[in-house]
Amino acid sequence: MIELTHFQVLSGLLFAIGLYGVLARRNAILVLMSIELMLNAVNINLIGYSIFMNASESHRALGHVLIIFVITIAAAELALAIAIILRLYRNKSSINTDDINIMRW
Amino acid sequence: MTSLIIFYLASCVVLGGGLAVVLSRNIVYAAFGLIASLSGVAGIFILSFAPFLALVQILIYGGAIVIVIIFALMLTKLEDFRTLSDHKHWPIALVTSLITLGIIISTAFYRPANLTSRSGLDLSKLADELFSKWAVPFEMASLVLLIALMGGVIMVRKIDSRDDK
Amino acid sequence: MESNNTLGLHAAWIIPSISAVAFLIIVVSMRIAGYFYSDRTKLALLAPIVSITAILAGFILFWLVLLDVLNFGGGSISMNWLVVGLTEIRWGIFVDKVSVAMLGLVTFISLLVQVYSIGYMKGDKHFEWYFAIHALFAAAMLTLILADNLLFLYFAWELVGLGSYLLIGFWWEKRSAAEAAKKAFITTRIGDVCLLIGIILLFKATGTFNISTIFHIAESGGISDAILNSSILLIFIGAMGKSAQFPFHVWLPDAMEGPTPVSALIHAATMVAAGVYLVARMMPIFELAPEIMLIVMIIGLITFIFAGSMALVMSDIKRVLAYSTISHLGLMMLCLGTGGVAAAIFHLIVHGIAKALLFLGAGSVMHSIDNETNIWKMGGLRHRMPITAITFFIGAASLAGLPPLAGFFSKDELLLSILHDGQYVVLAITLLGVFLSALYMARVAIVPFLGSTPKHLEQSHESSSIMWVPLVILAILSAGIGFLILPLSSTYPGWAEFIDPSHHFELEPWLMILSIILALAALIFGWSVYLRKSVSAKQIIEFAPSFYKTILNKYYIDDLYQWIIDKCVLAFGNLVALFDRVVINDKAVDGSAISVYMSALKTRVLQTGYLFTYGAAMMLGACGLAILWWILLD
Amino acid sequence: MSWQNLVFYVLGAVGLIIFLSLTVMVLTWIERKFLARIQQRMGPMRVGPHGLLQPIADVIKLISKEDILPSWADKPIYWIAPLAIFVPAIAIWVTIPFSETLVLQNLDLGLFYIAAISVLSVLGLVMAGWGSANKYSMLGGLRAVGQLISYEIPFIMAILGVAMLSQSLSLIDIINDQSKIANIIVQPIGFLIFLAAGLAELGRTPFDIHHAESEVVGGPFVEYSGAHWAIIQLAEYVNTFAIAALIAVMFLGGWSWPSMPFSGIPHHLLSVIWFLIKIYAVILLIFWIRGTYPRLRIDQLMSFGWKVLVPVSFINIVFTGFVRFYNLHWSILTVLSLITIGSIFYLIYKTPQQSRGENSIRIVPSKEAASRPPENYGDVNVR
Repeated sequence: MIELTHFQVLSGLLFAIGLYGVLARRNAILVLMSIELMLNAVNINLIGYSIFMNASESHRALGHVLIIFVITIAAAELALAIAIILRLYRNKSSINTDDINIMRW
Repeated sequence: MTSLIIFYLASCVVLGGGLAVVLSRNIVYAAFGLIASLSGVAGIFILSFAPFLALVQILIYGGAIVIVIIFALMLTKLEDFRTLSDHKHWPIALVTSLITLGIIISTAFYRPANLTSRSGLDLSKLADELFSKWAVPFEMASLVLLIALMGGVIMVRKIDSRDDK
Repeated sequence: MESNNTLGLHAAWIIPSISAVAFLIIVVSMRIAGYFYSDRTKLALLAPIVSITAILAGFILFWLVLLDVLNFGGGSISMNWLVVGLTEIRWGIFVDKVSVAMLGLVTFISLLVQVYSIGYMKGDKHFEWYFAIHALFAAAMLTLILADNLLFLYFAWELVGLGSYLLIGFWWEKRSAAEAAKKAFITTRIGDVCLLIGIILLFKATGTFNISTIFHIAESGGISDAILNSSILLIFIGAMGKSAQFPFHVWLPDAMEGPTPVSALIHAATMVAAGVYLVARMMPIFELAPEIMLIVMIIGLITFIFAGSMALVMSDIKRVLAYSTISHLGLMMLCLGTGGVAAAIFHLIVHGIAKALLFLGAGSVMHSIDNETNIWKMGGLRHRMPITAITFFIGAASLAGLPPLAGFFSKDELLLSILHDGQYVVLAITLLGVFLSALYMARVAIVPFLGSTPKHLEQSHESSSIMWVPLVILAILSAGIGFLILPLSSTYPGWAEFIDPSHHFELEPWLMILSIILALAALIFGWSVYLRKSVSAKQIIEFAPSFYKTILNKYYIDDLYQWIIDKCVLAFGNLVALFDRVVINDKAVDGSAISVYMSALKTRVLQTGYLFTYGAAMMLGACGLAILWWILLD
Repeated sequence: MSWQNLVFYVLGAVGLIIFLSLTVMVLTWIERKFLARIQQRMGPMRVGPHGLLQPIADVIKLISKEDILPSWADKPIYWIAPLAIFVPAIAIWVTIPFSETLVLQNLDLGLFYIAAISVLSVLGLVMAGWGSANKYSMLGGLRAVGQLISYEIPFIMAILGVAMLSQSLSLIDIINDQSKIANIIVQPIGFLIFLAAGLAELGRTPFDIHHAESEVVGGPFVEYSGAHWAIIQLAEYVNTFAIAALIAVMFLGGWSWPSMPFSGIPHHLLSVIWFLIKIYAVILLIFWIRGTYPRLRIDQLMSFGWKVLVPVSFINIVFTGFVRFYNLHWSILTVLSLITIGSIFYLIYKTPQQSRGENSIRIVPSKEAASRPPENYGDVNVR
């Protein structure tokens, strides 16, 4: 049978993969994709708890509601991030995160 | 049993897609890996008796987010980074993510006491919750979306000729 | 005093307000007109019209206030200004007989001087600005007179100082005028700071700025002697600064660099009287400190004699008048030191009118002879400008104390006041001063106006009517106002009792005769020295040449100040500057900046600008927190 | 899940695919004949009577042709792309009913499922566009993304309007709800939106800018040939059929018959026939539009989508919600919709068409041309 642990492990693995992508990839769009992976890892965890918790329906609905919010915010974040990346590309002809360091010392 | 097999299949798709995202040398493959991974998550949602969420996942991620990402890929000069190099400190990233993984997985052994077997949620119940208790946050989220949209439009608009050489 | 909101009280607060509004109107209209007309002379009459209308309205309202004071005895109204904690500071006005008298003096003299200025300042390139500051000055001075609390008074006091500064430096293109303005401002500043400290001390002791409340508290012994004495002394130093008492008198003669009507208004009649007025106003607490009263008296006496002696040797007509002013202010202070408020205020008014007359007359003379001020280059002007000469003579005679002119009555009252206080030594010295003042008045009147006319003055002529009409009015007043001292009717018991009901009108025949004899003697002496030349001035000088030289050099007081500034203030300033440069600037300011810079130099390496670093640090930090949480949980 | 069920599903799926393939053949024949008629020619006449066997000949030709792979192409993506177009096209049909029982799987979220799956076809277009390593394909892919994402919003909004009317997302419920009165009468505005958005989703004229032959020479499909090209064509026609079916289901009342004379098997049969008749009517409408209208320019397409369809679809939702919330009679919604449509057409007609003057070619007389140089790029001087 599927258990909560399955969801947790899957979620953790996906989160770790996404984290590695965020840290190790240098292309801004890939970083963005990795962030999407991390958000989905969170979603998996949420749905796992939602279906396995012995709680009232309204409490369990919270998991679903949160997933909807996460997806919404992901969409908003992505719209902005893509706009930023495109503008960055226009200004610097690069979307490499290592090249975007004019704000450092 | 069947569901467990399906879960494992879906997990393989999810993780395989994720690995394609973070390991692929080709950015377009990475994008399609992302689609695979997100579709796998949709499969997980179906297994969790949440077909609505699965459809939302496909509609928004598959139909909008990934498409926009690919669109951005095509608008930027694809030839420049058709093959990608990773950050030179990638082992640190690996160690960091492994530590995180360890911590997350170790939480899995703190099992909450009140677990039941898998049980879904009625869609109408979700709708009731979303539009009564969570109505204000929901509207806020829509506002955030709208503002993000406007921000995106403003950001990529050509301001004047100086801006793009 | 009970607060009865009568019509007069409301009229009283309107008086300064009108002038303030007039100032704003003139300044704003100047700005606006500057946009439309490059040649502002087309609008030149606007400014005097606004300003004179305002002060005329003030003068008319003054009668309303006077009527009100006569009927109801004055009062006060006030409104909230600001509330700090439990202390509420109000702005309000306080009207009594002293202030109403001052109100009349200031509005009247201002009115005449402004009318006179139309003629005198005609064609000046900052014509409007002149009237604007006149209006500002009038507003400030009237506020100072009416203020019912010390903070408000101080506020007006500083504005008066500002007006004086602007008017002295009115011809700021001239270096001496600019220097004189600075000198006046800085010298009075010393007094102002002391005044502020005194006010704050009183506030600390009583918790209020309201003058009558402070009186009540002080009279009931609510203030310790040390505080009371020191604060009164400080307030008196403030008054000394403004009233040009020794040793702060140095600014007033230099202030003659301003236009002559300004000298008439500010440096004879109104502003310098502010110190006297302040002491008179604060008299109830001055009386609680006899030692301070003694100081007031001694300072007044010194000033009286010193300035009188200096007036005797000056050759500049305006400077003679300036020293005479100082001298008379000293006389008023002296009188206040003996507690004679009524006499002092009466002399203030009489002297204000007479001195305004003299200054305006001097201005009229200068106006007609190309701004020549040296009296030895003048002579026989009575043929050329008879009206000016006659009015000038009346003013001079009044100040010399010839009966029945006003100065005679006021001087007599002063002497009486000193006598009543039992200060016989002071009285004797004062009589010497009286002789001196009559002598220099004789000198300043005889030398320019009598005798033969030098050649270069033959083209001079009488001034325009707008200038001599105020002179005539002032002369008539100067001659006639002295009778106010007498109990003219059953309802008016004479000036002294009007101001202070505990006094009564009285005469001391021997003192009166003595002062008349002294004045006449001085006049005859002056006549014989300066006109008949029967007594040679040179011989008198050779009596004590070094003494003469000392007087001529103003007792070296200016040089002393210059030395103090050069040797002490500047040296100390250099020391402070060195400290500032070496310690504060190099070590404290630059040092802190450098330390921030250096630490930033070390720590900025943390800001790599790479997403990688930030992300890894963030995530590892989160992991660390998670582990910490576990450890704490178990 | 029992064996019977599995067998049923497999058989159903196979049957569905066969049925759709046949339908596509019929559709190609109909389109060619219909367009030919519109253009006053005969169309295919040689193979079979009136060219009836022409589709079969086409299929044989396409399958036997060589499948060309461009040397620069991204091989896996290039090969997967047709599949990625085809699978969603077929997957939609899982939930479209032909009668009350003749449906593979009726889903409660049927309409939502259709919306979600149909969106996925963009992915195939993008893959094809990128995988071909061809500038035209790339441009076509980009155009497809822009167009489909823009028109997705009115598409879903129109679906939402119908769902609000029927209070259900299940297709069968929607059809049953229309047993008395079809939604096209209740909500004409929704019908027009869905028709326009559906055509755009299909990429059919006048919204066929992503494979506009005269501009991007076939868009994402330039390089495809042979069997893969056949699969893409199959998907296109299946999609067209699906949109027609959806219009029939959502707005024309599906198999609803004014008064059903039969029950049992004949009833079902009659339902299917009636439903197919409606679908084919819509398809003929689509072909008619193709034969009549010119292609929109891309900026016109975008501004039509964002400035007309999206606001109007929101107005539609608001009106529907208003009528539903206050339990008003359906005719009020009809009136409101008609008024809206009228005012929109009036506004479009009245809007000053600035770009018309700037962008259209103007032929000026030689005298004017000699005296005045051309102001606009598009001006042609005729001397």
